[in-house]
Amino acid sequence: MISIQNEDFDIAQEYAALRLRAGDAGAIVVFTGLVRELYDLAGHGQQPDNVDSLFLEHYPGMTEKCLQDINAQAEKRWPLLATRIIHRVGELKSKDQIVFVATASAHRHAAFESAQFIMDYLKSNAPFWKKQKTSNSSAWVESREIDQVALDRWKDQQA
Amino acid sequence: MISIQNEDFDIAQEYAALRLRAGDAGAIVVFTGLVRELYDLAGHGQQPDNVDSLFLEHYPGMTEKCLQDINAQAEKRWPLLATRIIHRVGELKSKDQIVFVATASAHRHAAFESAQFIMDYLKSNAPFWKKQKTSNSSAWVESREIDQVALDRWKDQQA
Amino acid sequence: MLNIQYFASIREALNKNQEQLELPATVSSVQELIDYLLSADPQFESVFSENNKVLVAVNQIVVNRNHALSAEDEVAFFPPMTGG
Amino acid sequence: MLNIQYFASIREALNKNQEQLELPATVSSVQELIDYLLSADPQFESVFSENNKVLVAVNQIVVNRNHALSAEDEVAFFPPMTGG
Repeated sequence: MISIQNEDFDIAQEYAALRLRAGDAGAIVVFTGLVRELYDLAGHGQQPDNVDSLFLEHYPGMTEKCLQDINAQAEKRWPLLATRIIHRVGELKSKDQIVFVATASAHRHAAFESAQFIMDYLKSNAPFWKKQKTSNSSAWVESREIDQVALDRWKDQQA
Repeated sequence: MISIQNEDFDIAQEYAALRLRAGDAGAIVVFTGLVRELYDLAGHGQQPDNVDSLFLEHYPGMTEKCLQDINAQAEKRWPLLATRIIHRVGELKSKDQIVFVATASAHRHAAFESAQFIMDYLKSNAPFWKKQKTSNSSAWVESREIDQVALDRWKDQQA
Repeated sequence: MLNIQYFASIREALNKNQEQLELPATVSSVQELIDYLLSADPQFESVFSENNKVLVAVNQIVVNRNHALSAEDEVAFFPPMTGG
Repeated sequence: MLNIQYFASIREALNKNQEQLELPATVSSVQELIDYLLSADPQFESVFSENNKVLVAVNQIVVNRNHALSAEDEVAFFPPMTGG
């Protein structure tokens, strides 16, 4: 189940719904991504002023398609009982929740690996772009090479 | 922060507390382990009757020491902003929550890896023992070789 | 008509988020569309400069620049993704 | 006095969860304690049989059977852990 939304999400509600859908799950992994206070511009070590807000742009239509595809790939690689992906768009503040990924499986290995796989793919392959605004500047966040490395390791590897 | 307890835990409350303690976290990973309905005795593929209850015995004193040690190892390997481990003991029912592990870090890799590391160590190194009772039998759960394999991979690997 | 969409820094540089374009006779691939846009309007030069990584999606799937174009395609230009 | 603790299937097989024992003169290691227990009480035979994996902790740290014992140690015998 996939949502792209402006509103915040409630982890308790999402976890309860997933647990219900997951039937005989033995392991649930929940990942949340948060807006960091000092955002490292382009990952090059500069520390800008406090981020006042983060604007998340996306490509409606392609985003949903892309997340469905990533989710389908995860379900093909691991025996998952339920999954949930939520990505927020629009204006976010420091410390806000941005993204929620949860996976349920009989065993913990599949739940951990699939949640990490979904996040790695989402980060580099789903059409979202972050722009951060500080008190005296605004800039698009640059992609980080480390995210491409994270992605590449799944290509050499069977689940 | 570590707890061994009979009572259930509330994931919303634990997540909120962790998020508060974690300061400038960009990534939080939450793992929960649940009692499976059909418990695979010793992992050998037999499917016993529905598990009516699971009894979790532990070694008071050593358990706490052991989880503190595992947690300290994780904090040494990864730059973590906050962690939380809860393990229940005593009588549990089918679908109950058994274990909660959460880690917060600036980046997702450290949060994912450390949560998985803590679970792998906890599973084979912390003095807990599960006994399951079905409608017509009761048996101690046997350890699984796959859990030892999961543990060994951390020994060859730097974080 | 081609439906061309621009996102994020590229949308800002061009000051538009989309445009409609009759597929030019000289254009049969993504690279040829880029060449056409560059010749038609100099504001594309900064977008497609060598040190600016631009991704292309055709009908909402990321493709390389050899990808063939058809008259009714939806083409999107955007910088590397930074979600999550 | 040694404080000896038994857990899980071993506790059940012996029908006791702990006992106090004056460190015998012949015992200076975990293995010698096991040998002593086996000679003192045949009910230990099923516990320490070859196809039964038994772990040992001394003062709440898992050790191997060469580990030296002191008079006031807390020694625990238990099967492989199955938590989580």
